[in-house]
Amino acid sequence: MKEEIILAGFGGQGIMLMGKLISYAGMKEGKEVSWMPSYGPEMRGGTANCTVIVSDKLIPSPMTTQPDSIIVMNLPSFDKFLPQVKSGGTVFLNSTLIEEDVKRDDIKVIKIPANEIANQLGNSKIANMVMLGSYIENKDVIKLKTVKNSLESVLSARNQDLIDLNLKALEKGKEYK
Amino acid sequence: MKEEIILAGFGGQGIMLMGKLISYAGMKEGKEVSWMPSYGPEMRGGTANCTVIVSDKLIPSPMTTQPDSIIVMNLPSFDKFLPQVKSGGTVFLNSTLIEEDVKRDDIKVIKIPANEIANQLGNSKIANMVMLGSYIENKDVIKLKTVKNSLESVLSARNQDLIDLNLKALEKGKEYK
Amino acid sequence: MKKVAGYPDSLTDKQFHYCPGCTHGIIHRLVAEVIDELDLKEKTIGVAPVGCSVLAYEYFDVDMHEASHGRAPAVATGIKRVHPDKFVFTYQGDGDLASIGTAEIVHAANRGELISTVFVNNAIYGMTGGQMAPTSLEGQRTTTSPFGRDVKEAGFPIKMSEMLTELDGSAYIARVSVHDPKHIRKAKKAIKKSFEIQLEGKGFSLVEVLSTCPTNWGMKPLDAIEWLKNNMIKTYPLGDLKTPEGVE
Amino acid sequence: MKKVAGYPDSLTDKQFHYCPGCTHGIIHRLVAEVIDELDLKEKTIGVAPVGCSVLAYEYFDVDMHEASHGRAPAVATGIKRVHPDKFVFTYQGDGDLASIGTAEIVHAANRGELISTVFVNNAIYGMTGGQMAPTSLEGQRTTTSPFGRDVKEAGFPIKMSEMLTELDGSAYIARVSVHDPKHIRKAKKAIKKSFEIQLEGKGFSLVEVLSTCPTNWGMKPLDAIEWLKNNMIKTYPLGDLKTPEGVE
Amino acid sequence: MGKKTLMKGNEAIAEAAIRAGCRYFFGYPITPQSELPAYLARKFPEVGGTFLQAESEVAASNMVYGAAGAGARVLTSSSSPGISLKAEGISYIAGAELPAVIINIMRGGPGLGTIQPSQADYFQATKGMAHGDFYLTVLAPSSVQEAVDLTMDAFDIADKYRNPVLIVGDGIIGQMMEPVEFKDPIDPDDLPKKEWATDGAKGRERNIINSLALDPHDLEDHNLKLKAKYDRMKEEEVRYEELYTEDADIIIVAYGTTARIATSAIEMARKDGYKVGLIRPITLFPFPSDIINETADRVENFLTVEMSLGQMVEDVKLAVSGKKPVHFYGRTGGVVPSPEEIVEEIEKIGGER
Amino acid sequence: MGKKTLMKGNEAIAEAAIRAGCRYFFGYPITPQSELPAYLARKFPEVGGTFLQAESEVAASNMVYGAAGAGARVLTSSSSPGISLKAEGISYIAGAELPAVIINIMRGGPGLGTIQPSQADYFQATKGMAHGDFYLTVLAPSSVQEAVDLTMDAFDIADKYRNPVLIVGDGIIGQMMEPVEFKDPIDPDDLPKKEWATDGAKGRERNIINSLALDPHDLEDHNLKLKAKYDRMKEEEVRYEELYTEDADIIIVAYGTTARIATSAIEMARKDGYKVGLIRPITLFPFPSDIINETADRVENFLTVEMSLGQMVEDVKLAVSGKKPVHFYGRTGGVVPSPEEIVEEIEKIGGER
Amino acid sequence: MEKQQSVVFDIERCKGCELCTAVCPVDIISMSEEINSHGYHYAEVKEQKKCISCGMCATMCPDVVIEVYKEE
Amino acid sequence: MEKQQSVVFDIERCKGCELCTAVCPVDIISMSEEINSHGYHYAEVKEQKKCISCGMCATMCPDVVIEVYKEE
Ligand SMILES: Cc1ncc(C[n+]2csc(CCOP(=O)(O)OP(=O)(O)O)c2C)c(N)n1
Ligand SMILES: Cc1ncc(C[n+]2csc(CCOP(=O)(O)OP(=O)(O)O)c2C)c(N)n1
Ligand code: SF4
Ligand code: SF4
Ligand code: SF4
Ligand code: SF4
Ligand code: SF4
Ligand code: SF4
Ligand SMILES: [Mg+2]
Ligand SMILES: [Mg+2]
Repeated sequence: MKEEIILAGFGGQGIMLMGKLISYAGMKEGKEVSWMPSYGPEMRGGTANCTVIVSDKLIPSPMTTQPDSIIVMNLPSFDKFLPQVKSGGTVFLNSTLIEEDVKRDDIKVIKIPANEIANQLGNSKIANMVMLGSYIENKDVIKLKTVKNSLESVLSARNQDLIDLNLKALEKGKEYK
Repeated sequence: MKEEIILAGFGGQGIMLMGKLISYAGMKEGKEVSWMPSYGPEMRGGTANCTVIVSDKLIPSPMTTQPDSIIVMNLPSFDKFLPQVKSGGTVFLNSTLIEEDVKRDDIKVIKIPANEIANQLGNSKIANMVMLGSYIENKDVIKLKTVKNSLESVLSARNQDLIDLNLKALEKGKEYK
Repeated sequence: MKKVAGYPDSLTDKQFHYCPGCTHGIIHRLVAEVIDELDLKEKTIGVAPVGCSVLAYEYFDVDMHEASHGRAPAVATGIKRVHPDKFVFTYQGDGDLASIGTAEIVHAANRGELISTVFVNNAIYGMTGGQMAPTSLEGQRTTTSPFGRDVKEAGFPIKMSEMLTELDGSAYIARVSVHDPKHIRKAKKAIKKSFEIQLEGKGFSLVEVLSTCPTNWGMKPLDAIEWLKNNMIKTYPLGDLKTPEGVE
Repeated sequence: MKKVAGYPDSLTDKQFHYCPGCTHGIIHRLVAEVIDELDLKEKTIGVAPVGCSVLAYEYFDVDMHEASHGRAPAVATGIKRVHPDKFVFTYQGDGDLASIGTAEIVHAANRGELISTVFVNNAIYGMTGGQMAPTSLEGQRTTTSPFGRDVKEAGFPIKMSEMLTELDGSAYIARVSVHDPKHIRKAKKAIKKSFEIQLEGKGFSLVEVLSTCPTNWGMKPLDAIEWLKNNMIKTYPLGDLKTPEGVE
Repeated sequence: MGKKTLMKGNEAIAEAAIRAGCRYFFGYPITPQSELPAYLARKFPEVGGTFLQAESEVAASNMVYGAAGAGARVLTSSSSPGISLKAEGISYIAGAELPAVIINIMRGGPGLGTIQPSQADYFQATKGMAHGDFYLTVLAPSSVQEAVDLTMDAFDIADKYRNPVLIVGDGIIGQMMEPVEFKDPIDPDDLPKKEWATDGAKGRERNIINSLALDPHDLEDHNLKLKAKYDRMKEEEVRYEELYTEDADIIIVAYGTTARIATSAIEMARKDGYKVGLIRPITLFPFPSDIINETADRVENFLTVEMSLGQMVEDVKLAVSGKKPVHFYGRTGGVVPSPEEIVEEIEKIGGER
Repeated sequence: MGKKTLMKGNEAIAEAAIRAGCRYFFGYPITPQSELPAYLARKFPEVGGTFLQAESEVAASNMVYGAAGAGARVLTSSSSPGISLKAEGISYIAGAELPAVIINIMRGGPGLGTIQPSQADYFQATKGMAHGDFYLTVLAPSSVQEAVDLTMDAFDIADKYRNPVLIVGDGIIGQMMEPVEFKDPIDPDDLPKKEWATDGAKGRERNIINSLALDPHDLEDHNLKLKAKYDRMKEEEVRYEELYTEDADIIIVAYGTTARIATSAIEMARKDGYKVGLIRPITLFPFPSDIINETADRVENFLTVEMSLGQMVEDVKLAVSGKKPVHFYGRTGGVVPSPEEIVEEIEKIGGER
Repeated sequence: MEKQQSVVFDIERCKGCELCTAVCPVDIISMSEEINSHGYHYAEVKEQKKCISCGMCATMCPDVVIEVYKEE
Repeated sequence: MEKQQSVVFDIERCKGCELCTAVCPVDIISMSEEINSHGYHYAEVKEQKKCISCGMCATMCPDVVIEVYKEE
């Protein structure tokens, strides 16, 4: 098993955290993992992305040019990474901010109105968890349980009260397949 | 023709100037010349020396480990350079400050009481010119005439009145063979 | 309708890359307005620093030279000596000017180098993600002073401008702020004066501008403005510190 | 017979390499005497500069570290942080401290680094053969200001000590001279005070000592003493410039 | 060995330094190594360490010089332009024979360049860092775990040889998170006392830390002593990893992140039937020349892959010494090669299959 | 050509710079190059030149960066430790593609070292000067006359490629007096205008001097453009001298002063029947690899002689590429080899005669 | 650009920092519900006629978003 | 070392700079005709009994040549 994921969106959408959660859970489940952020001189407040790899074997390159999945939360990220997705791969897209249609038929597309749901849940910041919920549900890479446990390790202590909300968001995301 | 000379003494004895005069005259007479000072971290007020080479042909190394002649004006220089003199070479020594005997019989030794003579001429600073006078007379490397002409080019303008004195010193030096 | 405020001529139309509410942008506009007003656009050579304003060369619509970190005054010296009849300014952050570039600014000032420096003091290293600057305030939390700046270990908020007044070559040194329109207008006046000092050949001039870094201070832009007003000015009092007439 | 003047314990018996009449030697002796008097010999780490006093490590009979040019305050900072209970001093020339090492001395002072600096200002680069120093006087002829220092081009004689008083971390800054026995005694007092300031943990301390360079000034030693007295002191007034009690 | 934690390379290196008994850090901020000093600034107080942000890289380098001379295990870290500024001081540290550990998380150059991954400081690291005859021991980890292990070793190597050790990585090594395990921490008080250090000459002869020699013959003797150390390093410290080399007829030589990418490429190419192997230098100085030279007797081609215009390739050529062709593929300015590109190069060399 | 004058190398270089139309000097004092700035300080006023003693080498380097960007022919000079401090700035100058001339009168290192002659900055000069992928054109004169000629050429080469040119000598070249002739001086006003320079954007698009690229692909493109320049230099600028090579079976490779000493040694050895020749690289970058490689086909041995622990010898080995043995003889720390020592090495290689 | 308006926002340049809102003496600047292409809620003035063309907002704006016009 | 003398010169260390001569209040220091091994005319006091052991000379001497003793 080897899964290469690119996660991307606006700065502030919690992209990096989402990636870390996958990596952390992968590690907990005994897999090899790597998490590689883009740290480029992107315009401040611009886009952010990271690459996560989860594998049974040692991970050679921590970068990928042909991800198995992409999780994209804004339009520029969608435009940039869609063409890279491996044939047979999956696109998780935040349909609240990405209205475009996917013009490839060799990949699976899962549309999640993540911001909408997050707002319904009362906090636009947890759109990333909605996306993550759907990812976990659709790909057999990491288990929801591990992620739930991981949340506590990854979120800093003072955000502990946010955890409940996050769990809700994860559950909501599961509904999108 | 190739003549390699090391000139050495205390700082302040005019060693460098003496060397420059030989080089300058050599150049004027159409020879290849090089003048190389020691610029080591000798103790200030310590010793100073330079190497002069005058040759008919291009000069490969501007340094020498087997000089044809040495002109030494104090004891430390005498001790240091005497062993280096080429067999058949010549030592010009300032006998006012070097009372030692030369314990080599494969070289020619010319003793010049340079400081004594300089003091007699009224200026201890021109001991170097006395040494130079003797050198010119004894070695067929450069001509006294050229050196006299050169003096004007090498001594800075405000020392012009010293020139006469220098010429006298050169003449005096000629007497030591 | 008459335009009473708008886009200065000496700015390119490239959008600033600065974070929302970062007052680098205000300072850029002021510099450009002064260049316009003094009609210097075709005789200016600007020197950009390394810092958040590294891209200043993309914004000022004049000849620009991007210096190495801290050395803008040396680069400007090289330029000014070649073109003594041109107007040369440096734009520098506090890490650039007050830390790595200390020697260069001190000696440019001491030489009375005919350059003008806009010194943007935001009490932090913006570009590299919020490390302590020599100008960071006592107790200020940054990534390299996570428990607050301890002046016993890390030194005191450095008063570069005051220090530079001690040098005979500095002609004009002022400290201004951009936390409200009134102070912004004052800041512009100071910048203008400093540019004129150069044009008049009176010596080195520098305007320190207190500025915000909402991102690395971890504040909303409006809170950052308040923090500047309430905290920075106490440590760094505003005003003309040295004019050709004398030291304040 | 009681010895009233003699060879200090904290000097090795190695003969100084300084030129005849160079007052570096006097200053060395004073430092050694103060180390003796404060009983610091076994807890001192000295930092030698690059300059004529580069060989200071051969003379002071204490642990010594030979720094790179201008960086003695940084080297001393490294040492002091490792051994906060030891006494650390730097000995630096004017090229070393006031030119290439400007940033290091400014920031050591600003940090209130607990080190003591002996700053030997002889208004010239001695070791390299007589180039202009930032402290060279107006009109002074040197190999790199052969027509006399032109302050318009080459800058003004820099007042490092005055500048350093502006920094909150400096506790004691004084300027002294060694042109006659009376001033030599005063110089020693200042050096002693500066060392005590460190021992008391009060902050950074520096004593600027006006010194001669007969060789590169092109003067006989006695004339050099006169020149120091008559010219240097005018530009560099003597006295305590800053004490823990306040700025002069 | 503790349990696995997920950590950024920069932070993991910092933690490893603490565990190696390092208690002094002097540095100046620069991307992409910022998390390293930030981590130490947070953690040092717990272990009584001293974190000092210097006024510049030049000052940092000389603070390290002072602290190393004073006997401490000391660390500094920076990225390319900052290392250039530290060069003079590093020359002094090496000249004075002091142990210290220096990190260079390389970025694209020359000049201000980019902050993206690069390996274009190879020459600087292994040969021309600064004036004079000296070398640093240069270590090049290719994973966060290896960065941790090499950091701990670096302090030992530095002490063993009284020579600065340089660890080179790039933004990928520095920014990437991977699971790591740490060795048990060393108590700095348990380290052997450095008898040569300046700590106040109490009850012993005074110590002098110095790189000056008035007499060139003394300096020559000193330099020959340094050379003897370097020769000993060549004997004792060479490290490399071989992968798929047994049956290979093409050998890729690559280090650091590039080696990992090359590994991906090799796995892809092997599927297409190319017998490709990897020699990954872990020490860039001393360079694993012998193994490369020996391997040259049984393979057909070498391909050096670097994030540079071609630097390590010279050491590979020196090692191969004309026995077999040495090809080069490089990306530069912060561009990271993809496995696919490397496969293409393999195809060019190995012929279409 | 004028008449012959007897001049110190340092002063002759300064005079040559003036004649090349250079009117700007920024530098910081250091032995053994001091006569160079002193000469300019004396002479520049006559020609309207600007001599500025910078506060440090770092500042000097950046003043050169500014002045070069402003379109001037500009010079700086230093010696080994000073060059290390200039390195970061030089990387910027190269990165921003600016012409400038830099002199390094090398001394013994590492650290403070000695002020005696040395060639131990070869690696620094030709490879690892600073971070990033860039090269300087490096010229190595072996006489005062050649120092003069190469200095004048250096400014032209710098302008031609918009790349800094480094001239390396040592205390012998700098301190020695030899007769020199000068070419006629160039009036700086007659030089072609540099359209890219910053001089106030009057009646034209504004100019930007810069070494930053946000996008690594842009930087890679830029670096490839730089590489194209270096490749062109390799085509057009390689210079070397051959001496007694026709019948030689041992070739000494040496540059600068060492080459002159080697020449003395060769003349001595030939008297004893050793067929020894000399290849003297005049450009150290681009290195005269081709001639060495070709020569390797007909000679038996190479002997590289340097005042270092062995630096250029790597380029010689790269050029020879295993065809023939490459021996090395070096003195270091400021010690100058004697012809006799070199003869001994020749005897070792050539066998007793 | 609507020359009739007193105050004109180049909304694509606006980064939603709100600095302008705090300085308007007549308090007419508010942040839009909409975002621009960079994702920012931009500033806007709905009641242009209340604007006194004092220029405060433009003086304060770090992104040179605002032009202010005055009746002549 | 002659402990009877008030002022003792370590003549091999003396560099003949004459600084001591200028500060002696009783003007008894002069430069010798002889040179030491470094070639310097060294300082000497011929009339030791005139010495008032004030220490001025030692204070001024840059080369730590002079020791001064005082009757107890
Ligand atoms: C030699 C060197 N050292 C460090 C850096 C990294 N660096 C880039 S900007 C910067 C400081 C920025 O702070 P400041 O000057 O205050 O500007 P601001 O971003 O706050 O406006 C640093 C340390 C660099 N580019 N070059
Ligand atoms: C990096 C570097 N730059 C320059 C030098 C050359 N250098 C040696 S000492 C010195 C200055 C000496 O002047 P100062 O500090 O005033 O000391 P002084 O000799 O006058 O006592 C210089 C420039 C050096 N050794 N290293
Ligand atoms: S990081 Fe700070 S200084 Fe830099 S642009 Fe953002 S707010 Fe401004
Ligand atoms: S050169 Fe000057 S400072 Fe140096 S030892 Fe001689 S007199 Fe003293
Ligand atoms: S110009 Fe004045 S009144 Fe009009 S919107 Fe701006 S701040 Fe308000
Ligand atoms: S100040 Fe400018 S950028 Fe900020 S909200 Fe107002 S218009 Fe937008
Ligand atoms: S001790 Fe006083 S009186 Fe005696 S010699 Fe010295 S200066 Fe003169
Ligand atoms: S002061 Fe000292 S060195 Fe100078 S002459 Fe007197 S005794 Fe000799
Ligand atoms: Mg800042
Ligand atoms: Mg000095």
